[in-house]
Amino acid sequence: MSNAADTPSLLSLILFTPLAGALVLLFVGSRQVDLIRWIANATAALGFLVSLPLWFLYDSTNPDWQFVEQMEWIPSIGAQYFLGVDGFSVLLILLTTMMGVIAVLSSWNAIQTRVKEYYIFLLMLQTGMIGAFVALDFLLFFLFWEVMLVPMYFLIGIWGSDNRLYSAIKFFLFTLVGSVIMLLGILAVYFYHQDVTGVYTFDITQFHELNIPYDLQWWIFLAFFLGFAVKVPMFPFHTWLPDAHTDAPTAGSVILAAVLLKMGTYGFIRFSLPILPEATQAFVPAVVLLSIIGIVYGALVAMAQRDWKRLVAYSSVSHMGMVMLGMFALTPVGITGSIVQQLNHGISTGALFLLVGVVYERRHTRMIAEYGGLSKIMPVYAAIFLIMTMSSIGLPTLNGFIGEVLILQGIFVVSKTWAFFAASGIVLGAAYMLWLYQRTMFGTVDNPKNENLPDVSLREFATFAPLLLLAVWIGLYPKPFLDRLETSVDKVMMRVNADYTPRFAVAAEGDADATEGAIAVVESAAGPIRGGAR
Amino acid sequence: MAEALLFYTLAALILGLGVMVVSARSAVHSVLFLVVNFLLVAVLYVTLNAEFVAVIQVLVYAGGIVVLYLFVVMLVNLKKAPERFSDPRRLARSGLLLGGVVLALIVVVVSSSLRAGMASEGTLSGFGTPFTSGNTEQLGWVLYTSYLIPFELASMLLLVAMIGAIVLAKRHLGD
Amino acid sequence: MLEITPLHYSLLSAALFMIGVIGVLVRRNVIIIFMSIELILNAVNINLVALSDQLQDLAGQVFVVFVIAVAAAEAAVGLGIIIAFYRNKETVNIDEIQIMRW
Amino acid sequence: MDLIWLIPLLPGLGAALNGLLGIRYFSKQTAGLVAVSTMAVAFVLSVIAFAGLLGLPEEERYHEVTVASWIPPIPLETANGIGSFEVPWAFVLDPLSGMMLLVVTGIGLLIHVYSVGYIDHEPRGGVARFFCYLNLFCFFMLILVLGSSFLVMFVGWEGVGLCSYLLIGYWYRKQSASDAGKKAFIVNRIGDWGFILGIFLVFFTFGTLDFRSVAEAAAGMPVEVGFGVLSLICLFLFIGATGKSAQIPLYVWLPDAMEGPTPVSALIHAATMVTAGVYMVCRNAVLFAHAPMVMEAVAWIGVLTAFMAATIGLVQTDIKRVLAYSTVSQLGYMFLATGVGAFAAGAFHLMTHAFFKALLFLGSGSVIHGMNEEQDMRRMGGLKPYMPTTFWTMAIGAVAIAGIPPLAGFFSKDEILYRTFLHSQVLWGIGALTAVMTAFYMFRLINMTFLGRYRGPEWGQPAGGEAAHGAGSHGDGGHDDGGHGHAWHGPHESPRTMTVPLMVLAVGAVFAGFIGVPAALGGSNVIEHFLEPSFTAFGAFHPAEEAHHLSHTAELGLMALSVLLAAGAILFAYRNYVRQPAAADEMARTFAGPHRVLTNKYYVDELYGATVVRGTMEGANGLWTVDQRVVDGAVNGTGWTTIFSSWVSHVLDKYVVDGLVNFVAWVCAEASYVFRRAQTGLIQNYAFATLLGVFAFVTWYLLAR
Repeated sequence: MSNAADTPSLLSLILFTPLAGALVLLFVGSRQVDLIRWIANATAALGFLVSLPLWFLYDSTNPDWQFVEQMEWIPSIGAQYFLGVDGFSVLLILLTTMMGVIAVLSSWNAIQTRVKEYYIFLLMLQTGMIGAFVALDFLLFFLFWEVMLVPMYFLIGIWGSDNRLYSAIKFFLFTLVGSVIMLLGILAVYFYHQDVTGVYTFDITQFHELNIPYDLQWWIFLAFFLGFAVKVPMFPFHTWLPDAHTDAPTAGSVILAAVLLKMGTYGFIRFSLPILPEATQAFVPAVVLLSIIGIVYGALVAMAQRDWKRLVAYSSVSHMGMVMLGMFALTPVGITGSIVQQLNHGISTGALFLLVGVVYERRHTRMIAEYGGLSKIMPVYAAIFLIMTMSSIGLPTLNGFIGEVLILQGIFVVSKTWAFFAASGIVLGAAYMLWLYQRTMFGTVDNPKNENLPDVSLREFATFAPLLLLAVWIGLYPKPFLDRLETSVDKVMMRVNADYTPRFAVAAEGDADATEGAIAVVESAAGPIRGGAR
Repeated sequence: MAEALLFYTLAALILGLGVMVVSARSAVHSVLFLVVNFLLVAVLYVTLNAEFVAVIQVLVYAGGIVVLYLFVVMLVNLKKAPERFSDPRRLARSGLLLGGVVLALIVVVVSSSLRAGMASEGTLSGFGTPFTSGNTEQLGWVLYTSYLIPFELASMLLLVAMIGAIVLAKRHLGD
Repeated sequence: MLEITPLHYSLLSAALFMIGVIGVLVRRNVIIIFMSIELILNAVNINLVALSDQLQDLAGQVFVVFVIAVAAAEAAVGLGIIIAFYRNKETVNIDEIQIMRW
Repeated sequence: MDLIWLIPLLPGLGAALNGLLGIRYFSKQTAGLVAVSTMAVAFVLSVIAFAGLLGLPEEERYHEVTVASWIPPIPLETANGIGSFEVPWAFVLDPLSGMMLLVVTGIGLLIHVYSVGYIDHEPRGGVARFFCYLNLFCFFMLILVLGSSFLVMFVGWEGVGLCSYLLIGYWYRKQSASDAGKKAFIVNRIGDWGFILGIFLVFFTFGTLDFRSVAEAAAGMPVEVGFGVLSLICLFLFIGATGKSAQIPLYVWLPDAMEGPTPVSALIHAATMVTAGVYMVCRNAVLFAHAPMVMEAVAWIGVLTAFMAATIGLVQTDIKRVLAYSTVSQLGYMFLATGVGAFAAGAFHLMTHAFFKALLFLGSGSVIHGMNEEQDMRRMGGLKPYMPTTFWTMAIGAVAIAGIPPLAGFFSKDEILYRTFLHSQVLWGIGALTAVMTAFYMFRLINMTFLGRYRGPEWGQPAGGEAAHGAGSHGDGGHDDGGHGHAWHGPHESPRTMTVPLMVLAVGAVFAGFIGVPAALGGSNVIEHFLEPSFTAFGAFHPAEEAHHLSHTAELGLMALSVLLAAGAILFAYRNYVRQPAAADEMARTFAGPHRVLTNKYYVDELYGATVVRGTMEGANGLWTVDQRVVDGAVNGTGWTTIFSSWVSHVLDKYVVDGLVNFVAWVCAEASYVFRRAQTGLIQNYAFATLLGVFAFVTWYLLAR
């Protein structure tokens, strides 16, 4: 934790920067719309900048929690203000702060009513999401988890489209039911911990060392599962997603897809897997089955959609099924792939929603049939859309491929049958995405309303540029991302598989021939099986 | 002896003036009796080694508050509403009676309890900070240390009262 | 009888207090009722100062200071209310201030 | 040779330049120049690298270059305990990839040059876009060829699929073009599904994805008698190959892919991309050699595809579709070769085919170009005098594909047929019959296009007749606005940039076969010896020798037989389409039933449409309904139940619970009439009451004491 000494409260800084911006906005007159926009954008950008050190300072060889901050919060029940990150959260925080910038920037023209409130909610949401990723105290996590709900509810309910109230309430109730059940699970762990150790605490690091009896694990897993699966969302808990996505404003959809859905998967990997290893193993077949159903089902239903946004929303269901599948392969490759795929999904689906937002802003309709032949009118837009489509369907050299191949390889060694069905998702994915692309971009311009649509503006391009860059980066050279996940994946693996030898232990053991090994890696990169893990 | 004489004189005057305050027909007279009453109480304080309180009594009560009363009395035209004690709804007589009875009872209670206390313990002195006359400095010390927060709260109270009085007395809000 | 004890002060205080109470009960002029309240407060103060002297404890005097402060506040607000009321109703007769009647 | 990674990178760079800058800023010439020059440099580098490879001793001709890490090692269990999943960006140059490298860069370069002329009618941005795609295709194709591991190959594999999609749909405003592109991509994806599963199984079995390591490991395993894990791997890989190389049952996309510009058809759908499946099978020759059952299946699928496509080719009238079915058929040949274990023959045919098929496609492109986008052969004929270069080069190509010695096709095709004969006479019979049909339909094409009577539309004289031309039904209107702005002045020869590549390819089609002259004809079959190490993992694997050899005489006899049959087919075609044009129609009438089946391509598209496509769409719609009605219905049902129960509670609350409360309140209110008299509103009354209280308290105090 050496880096913690250099940057004593980096996480708090990252956490509260958006909130500070929201507070500043409170004191700005609601008529000064431009000033509000500038402040919101500057805050989001600042939020991203202060989170950047995480990327550089995170020590990927250190298996401990990093940048830890620990303070008492509610001593009487043992709750603490306890922050810290590992590989998973570092990447997800960076995704969050980056998507925050993009979401805020993309709202510049889209939001014209109640601008001030909008940005305040957006920034609050930002803090809530970051908080959930950095919290190492279960109660604190739960707090942030719930904090996210409220701004999102208002974002959908106030600035959404046609059916927004229905969608907002559906989203809220669905998630709330899930989280209430999750809270029961949390309390069960809490009281069990007290039972065993006599200490009342919500400290997750303590929970990670807890050995809960199987029967209790089973029930707690079920409780957690309901909480997280709603958020992911897994089939059959997914129906809030298309509605929420469809009716949310663009930035809301982007955040929802890119970050909020990751809360569920993050919850699984942070809590379900390490705290409840035996139950996790018992639930693997069920979760995998639901994931595979989700993959195929989401893809097929996406194919039937006539609403552009709804199609992308259902593709999210399919992709998140893939993420869950990789995670519950319970192999290091699968889990790594799962996290990478979360990033990928954030990037590509986020971009796809932004893309819908661009045309929605111009035409105020999401019906696919209203479009057609946009390639001719908006060539740059078509090119970006093409790249993101390819990223979404997992074309090699783009990010989606890395995630999919790791996940499928990870699940393949567990069960060939599962992989067999899951891989069919790549066919269906291509089918619905390409059909969408054809229907919107190709053909002639039939609709006279489309004839004079302007191509993407510089500001809009600025929202896509980082996503395009990341898509290619992860596709071509994912090593920096995968390296950062290494120790964290190993820690989870050690919990779910007692026989697993983590790589960092091997590294420490074989310190003497470390340099030798490094050279060997370079020289015989294509050699036969090398002992990456003995 | 002189002390006792002084006390009794003062007590008689204070009570007498109190009665005058309560019973004067004119409110202006009432106020004037009140001033004198306060001044006499201040003298009583001096005999009790409480010079600072005495000064406060004179400055704040006699000088400040009572002047305030005087102003209000002047502002409010008194002649309009001569008091009548014969109103059937009033409890003047019974009030007077009951007041007297309660006073008598209190006198009994107080004197007996204080007597009993002194009989058992001799004197009640012996705790707290001993002080001599000219204790203003000590009082300040206590006031600004042990009683700092109540003191500050009192100042807040005064501020609030001041604002409240202004708001209330203002003719129309927003003028 | 010649030795002045706290008892004497207490009795004086009680008497003054009762005078004030009777004033409150008997008079109809609100201003005079307020003055009676001042008398009551003074009665309390006498008691406090006397016992403070007796017990050699400055707390009593400190409280007197607070009581005076509260009295000042009360007088200011109370008289403000009276003025406001008088402005509306042209009276300071307490019998006419009875809007809380059933 | 250490710089082989530059070879794919160069076209990649060209694509990036054209894509990022070109579409907006480059002129047509600049865009073409960028594309052609990057390809030229890549070709030169390839030649240098190849020369370097030749300079190495035979057993060391395997040069692997690791550029960077791609997927760093992650532990993963395999069949043999814990392995490490790791894929570097690594490229390999060995005889097989070297040959492919030359084919791709060489033919790629020629087609780039050709395209400069062909695409000239497009608007400026369109030209840059075209070259961007074309360069990108070469980039991915070269990655596919050079990739040293399954996954890197898969990168190229998918990438070329993307480029194929983009190029088929180049005229994206035409519905049929974008449909065809989509179809190609999705059908390919079905194949990729098998391929990627095969890759996973390879890793699971061998713990590595590196081609050579896998081959070496597999070489140490026994040849499978039944259907074992290696067979499963090969089956999966072959599914991938059927997708990319258009074999039964996934061949349906390739004929449709002819919607793309002709150079694309030549480069992607004839010479390079579609041969990737063959290349992949050859790459894994050692694996396949261990799975005889799959080999048998490969051979049968190959030969059936060859036969089926050839029969369809017999009756097609669209010049490019004939060539497309011919391509499918020839690819079937290659698979037949690999299926019978003649990997070298397959690879050899791949190379010769690349020459003459690219030649034929480019020739047809030249014809189409000269005929103002006319593709129907029934409206051509007698074009020989108008476009002599095109005619002669295409004729060479047709002779080559028909298998007339000493042109390229003869050597490679006869090698395949010979090896097939050794394996199974039935396969040989079908193969030979296919060869006959090939000769027939190729010359049918040549005859209908270039010989006989001109049947095309009238063309406007410089002075008038513009209207007649305008009403003509040439072309499908797929061109962009900047297409043919000028009047068409009749069939004409194409510009130099188009004819020169034709001539170069014709030379290739004539001479390419000489590197594989079989021993029976006094040659030494250089190519087979050269490629051999790639198929045996450099000697680690010794394939079982064929049980029996034919004598050289018998081999010569077979050759003579096939040549005679081909010559007969050519003559028959000449009779039917030049001498007595009515004879063809006569035949079509006589065999009306089969003719209709063939014209409709055995109704396979309709079958797929009715089953797979329709099934998927119906399923999708059905599931959507389920999603709305059942899954979401359950959610909404829960919501309604909650609302209903809340309504019930509301009623209950209002009339029962609240009723009770109100009753209590009512009682209080009634009672209060009695007591409220006490509320006089006079403060003094209240104060009096207080005083009474004090009195009571003090009295009680006194009495109680």
